Amino acid sequence: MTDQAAPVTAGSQAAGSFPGDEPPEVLIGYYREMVLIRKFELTADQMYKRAKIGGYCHLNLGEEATVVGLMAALQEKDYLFTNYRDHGYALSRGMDPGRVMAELFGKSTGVAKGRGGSMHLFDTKTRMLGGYGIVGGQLPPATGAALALTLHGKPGPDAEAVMCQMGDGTTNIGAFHESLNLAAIWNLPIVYVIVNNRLGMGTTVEAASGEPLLYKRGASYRMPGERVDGNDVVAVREAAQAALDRARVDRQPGLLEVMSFRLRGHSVVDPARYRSAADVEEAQAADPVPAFRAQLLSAGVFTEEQAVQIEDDATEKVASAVAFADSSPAPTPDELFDFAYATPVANAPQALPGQPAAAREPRL
Amino acid sequence: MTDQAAPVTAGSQAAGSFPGDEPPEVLIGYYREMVLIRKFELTADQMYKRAKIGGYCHLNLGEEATVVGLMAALQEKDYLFTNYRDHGYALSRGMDPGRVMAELFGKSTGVAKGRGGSMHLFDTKTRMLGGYGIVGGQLPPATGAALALTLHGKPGPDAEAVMCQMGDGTTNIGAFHESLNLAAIWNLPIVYVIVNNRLGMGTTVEAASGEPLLYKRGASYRMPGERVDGNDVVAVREAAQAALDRARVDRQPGLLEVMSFRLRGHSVVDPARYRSAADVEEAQAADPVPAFRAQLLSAGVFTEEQAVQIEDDATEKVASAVAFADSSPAPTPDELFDFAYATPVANAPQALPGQPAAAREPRL
Amino acid sequence: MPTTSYRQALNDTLRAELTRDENVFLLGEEIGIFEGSYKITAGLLKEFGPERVRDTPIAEEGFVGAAIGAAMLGMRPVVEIMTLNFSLVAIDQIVNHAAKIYGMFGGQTPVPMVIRFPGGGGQQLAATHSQNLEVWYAHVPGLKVVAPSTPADAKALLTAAIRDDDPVIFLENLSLYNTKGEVPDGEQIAEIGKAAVVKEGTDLTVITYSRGTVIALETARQLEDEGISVEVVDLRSLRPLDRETFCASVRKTSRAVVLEDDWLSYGIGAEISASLMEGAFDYLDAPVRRVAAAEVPLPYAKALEVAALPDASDLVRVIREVLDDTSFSR
Amino acid sequence: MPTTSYRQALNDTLRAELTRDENVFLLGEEIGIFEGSYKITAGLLKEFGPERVRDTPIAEEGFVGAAIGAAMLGMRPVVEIMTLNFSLVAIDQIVNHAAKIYGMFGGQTPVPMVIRFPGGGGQQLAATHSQNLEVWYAHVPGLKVVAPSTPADAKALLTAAIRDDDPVIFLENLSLYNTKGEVPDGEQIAEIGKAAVVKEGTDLTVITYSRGTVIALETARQLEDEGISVEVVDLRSLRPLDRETFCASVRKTSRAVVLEDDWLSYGIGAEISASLMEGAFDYLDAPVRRVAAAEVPLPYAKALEVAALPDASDLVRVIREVLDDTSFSR
Ligand SMILES: Cc1ncc(C[n+]2csc(CCOP(=O)(O)OP(=O)(O)O)c2C)c(N)n1
Ligand SMILES: Cc1ncc(C[n+]2csc(CCOP(=O)(O)OP(=O)(O)O)c2C)c(N)n1
Ligand SMILES: [Mg+2]
Ligand SMILES: [Mg+2]
Repeated sequence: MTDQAAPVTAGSQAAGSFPGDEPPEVLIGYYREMVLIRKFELTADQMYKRAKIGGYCHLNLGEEATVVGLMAALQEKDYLFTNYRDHGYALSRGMDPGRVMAELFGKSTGVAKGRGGSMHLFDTKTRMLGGYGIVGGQLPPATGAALALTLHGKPGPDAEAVMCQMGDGTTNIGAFHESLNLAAIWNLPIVYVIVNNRLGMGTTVEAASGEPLLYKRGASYRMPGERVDGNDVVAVREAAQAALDRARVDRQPGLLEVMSFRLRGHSVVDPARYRSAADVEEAQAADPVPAFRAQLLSAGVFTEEQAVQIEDDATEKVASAVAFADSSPAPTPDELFDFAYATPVANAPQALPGQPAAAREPRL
Repeated sequence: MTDQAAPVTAGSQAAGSFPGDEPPEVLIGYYREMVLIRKFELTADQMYKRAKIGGYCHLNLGEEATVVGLMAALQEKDYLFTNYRDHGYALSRGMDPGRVMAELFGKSTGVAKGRGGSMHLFDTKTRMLGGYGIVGGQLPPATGAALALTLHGKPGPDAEAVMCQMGDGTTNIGAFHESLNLAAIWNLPIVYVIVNNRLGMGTTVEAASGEPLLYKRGASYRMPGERVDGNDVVAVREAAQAALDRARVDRQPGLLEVMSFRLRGHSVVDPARYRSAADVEEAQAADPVPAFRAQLLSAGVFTEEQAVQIEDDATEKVASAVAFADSSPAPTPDELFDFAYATPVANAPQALPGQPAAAREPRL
Repeated sequence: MPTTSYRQALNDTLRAELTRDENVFLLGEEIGIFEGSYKITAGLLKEFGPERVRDTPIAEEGFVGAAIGAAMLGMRPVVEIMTLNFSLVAIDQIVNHAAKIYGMFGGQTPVPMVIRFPGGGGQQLAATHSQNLEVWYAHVPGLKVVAPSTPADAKALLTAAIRDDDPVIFLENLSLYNTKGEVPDGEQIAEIGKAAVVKEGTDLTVITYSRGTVIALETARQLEDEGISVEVVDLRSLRPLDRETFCASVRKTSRAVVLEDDWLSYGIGAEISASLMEGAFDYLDAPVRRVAAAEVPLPYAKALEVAALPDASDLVRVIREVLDDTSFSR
Repeated sequence: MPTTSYRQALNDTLRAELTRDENVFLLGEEIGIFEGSYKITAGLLKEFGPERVRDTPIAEEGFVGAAIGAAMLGMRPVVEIMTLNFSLVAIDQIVNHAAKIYGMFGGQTPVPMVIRFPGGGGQQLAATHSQNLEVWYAHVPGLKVVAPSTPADAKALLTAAIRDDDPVIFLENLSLYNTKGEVPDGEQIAEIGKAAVVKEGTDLTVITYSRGTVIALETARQLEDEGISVEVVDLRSLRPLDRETFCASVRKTSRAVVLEDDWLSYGIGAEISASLMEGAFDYLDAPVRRVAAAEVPLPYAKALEVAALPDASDLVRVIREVLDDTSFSR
């Protein structure tokens, strides 16, 4: 795994940077978010096993520092598009955990009213414009959102920008190529973020990508590419912020590769038997949540007691998220056609299974 | 047009290399092929205007040195896939001009039995496996042909290889990315050739491609990329041969960009009003056919008389191609379903327009 | 009323909508400098500049998807794909994204966009460039699919499509671009989802759309001279499908023929026939017949292409068969 | 006869064909180390090695197209696409290339390949992961489309598909993988293009395929107890479509219901109904009815998903309606 283990070759922070010059409340805030994601995901896993959640369910376990660092780089006015591994982004972007859990439970109070489920978290208020389940599918729309920004507004430090997250495996599909090229020739304010967790489902980056140093693929579009250690929340934030700034001010799109790990299987039902013990061990050793905790403790940013308090708060928050989701109403069949069209038109289909499309008028 | 006018930065021959150490019969052979293509294309243009040819018709005018150089690099056992701008490749690959013209005329004697037309020349004997009209469409099948070669045989100097031609505009579509990546990770014996004639239809390379030095796009797959002067037939052959050798022996796929010009519009019906006078002049000044003729004359490879003889021969050949095509039978409606399936099956549809799909059996 | 071509009606409408609403913009391959493969966008780049008439690379998936994202942020993109055939490389964006985003995310963000392309064979463009796959799009909830047959409808349906908040597939036809017709001045907004009885008749109904409507009207006029009164229904909208209009017509005439350029099996005509089964069964004097294309990759050779595609003579023959079948007498 | 699951029947057949013919090879995402998203290829990588059980990157257009090229050179690739939904990014290769190459180039090179994928909803996979778009493929000349409903058919149709020289779309179904049935030992080769009467009956014919067949058979058995004799036709092949088999059945029973998981408009049922219009009009006592999915992007929430998808109770209700309509009495 040479290429994936390679030292971080780029990024605004050196690998292993110590976040000593960050205000403590900022660091504590990051820890709070990371722990919330961790607890949320562990609970989602349980809820899946209890059949409260159905369909596919992909967790951010192991990617907490990446998620929180990326979200910390975004400003409120920015737009976010992600793949289906999206719970952490939704939480860190500011969606209410209860409404996120409710979506996973398929409830009307869910962020997508129960229509989308785990893979399709969406919220116009926090400007997270989805959670997408088709690999690469989010890239063209994210690119178009950035295009809209250039038609609406001017570049500058206060301009809006788009972040488009994807997995490592996603860099091999056509939409990746077409989107980055469009962003390059149209000078769009967008940062494409590859969360390189080393695996598609069970396929390694080396097996899937002719150039496994994925950030180098920006070269095909003269787009700056960088790699950063995804277990270093501040380094991630800094690299993302720098790229976003270039997008805002210079309309220079960017490609950021964030080296991360997936602690579990591809989705909650995947036992990941294809992973070697060594790989699993490597991922676990890199677990960013205990590592960041230890770092903050030893730097005196917080005390053990404060840490435990934060963790208890998170447990509590997730528990009330579950309670909220549990007690929320599920959508009822009479709502089936509610979002069929944004503009109503004549003859829109309304037949339930077995109902004929055309009304019979028996001849008298 | 800086990037497109850039000196040839790579390729086995320096720009403007003089073909002095080539055997004269080889050079004369190239000239013969170039002239044949030139005359064939000019005649195709006329025949289109006389409505002998229908549909879309794209000519290789201006690309003769590129076509002949590429085809000279191929061995008989190699496979070729091209785009719809394919007449020259078919001729240079050894298809009978009469059968090529017959295809353009939609006749049963055509290389695709009149079913494909200008864009879809195909001949298993000369191993040109099409002529494809969907931009980028030929890349995945060409890649798969190379995959088949690795399953059939071993690498080595005698191994078969695949050449896949495309236009500059084609490098921006998803299939380009996916195909080159597959070739890279699977170590396939294939050379992708970009014929960079500076234009898609009316769109320049700079307007369409984030990295307009197209050969550099191999980097996304760790695939060697080279650029060569497409008006230098020997340089093209050498560069292509070197790439094909790496494909055969090392199973190292390659990307070759051949800088060429399109003398006319995108297709025979395009007056190309969008082209500036300067661009047209540049293309005409670079016309490889008179240039090569002058070069061979001044090097004493042939005499003016011999040159004229070659040109007359070509005129003659094209005239008999037209005569053959003209006198050939057109397919008849009873043959409509002839190639519906390779393996016949029950209930294959055979209805002509207006015939019912299911036979009515009136109740008695 | 002024007479204009289908092509010009489209061009005029695009110009009018670009002028009216600054959120409207066009994108597609070669729509600017080249003025469009079929010159629908002629002159617009000069008038509106490269930001609003945007040339794209050959990357249908990318730019169709980009239009989706722009629409999500309030723009109203009108995408040109050169022909229906090339929409296949973008179909994941159209069907899995444009058609899903409004409903799948719980109605939070509409996707107001139009995707225009011509379909149709008959130009010797061979198998990959001559397809009529609009039935695929017509099958997909979340999309609206319209198919004008006249310059007036081209104007009124395109205006409606651009102002609609859902993704609308706008089907043009290669062989209609040069056809002419009267087009009313001033703003004209069609109702999406409505078919039209474009000629009244009493003996038999022909149900069709796009190029088929032109053929059906010609045929109907011709048969009129023989005392056969054919009603012609132009579907205009393939999704939603206005079943009531054509069922009502057939309840009146008791006989129906569907004409389409599509392949027979699983084509548009199948749904029309099945809908008549449901909505006019008790009135049918004979089975609904379908006139559609032979099921082969469309060959280049003219004689084969002609044999494979339905034309007026096929329609007339089938109309006569249905009339004979039901002992029709003038 | 040994009983096995649909999944195992597929796995066994792939193994048998890989063993029999060295030109057969498999490719697709995660079919090797991961053993397939739905474990259809379990164990095969170990047995046949990475050249013949080839993992691909996420690049459906690329690897489906690569299979086409390999087939043109005499290989017999069997491609797995994880689900039908992801075939949309590869559809240009399937429809504009695999389906065209034999005919468009004048019959010079067949394209012997199989593309396997499951369709189907009902697993709460939401709008983009639950589609039944097989009707799109069934519409396209040059393709063959088969859809087995039992483990035995899975074996016999997959064997036939692999040995066929044309591109075959092999439609599986998420909800069938765990179903069990008897599978004869030894080589079994189905005839592509043939439907089967899987249960005889006299009162009404249900025409269906894939998961629908399982539901129809259950329903038929249940109604049998009430003295209602339902005949079930399993289409098995969607292209070519065996109209004669289901028309003959309906000529006998005079009543027909089509059951499918697809959206109603322009679905498989439309073609069945239209074909019955043509082939059994004079025998029909009541209009053919269609039981199909509600036309919405399939929602994730269970109650909505259940409401949108057809099930046995919908089928029973519609059968009763048709019987009542025709004054059926036991
Ligand atoms: C077009 C398409 N092909 C296949 C799939 C099935 N699939 C879902 S996730 C996945 C792996 C994606 O890996 P990566 O991009 O690295 O993202 P990660 O899951 O690691 O976050 C695959 C193959 C899909 N959803 N869409
Ligand atoms: C997928 C697709 N999109 C669009 C087209 C229409 N089209 C045909 S040729 C062409 C330009 C191709 O340019 P290039 O690749 O440079 O090839 P050249 O014609 O210069 O040889 C376009 C856009 C097509 N055939 N296929
Ligand atoms: Mg990954
Ligand atoms: Mg070009």
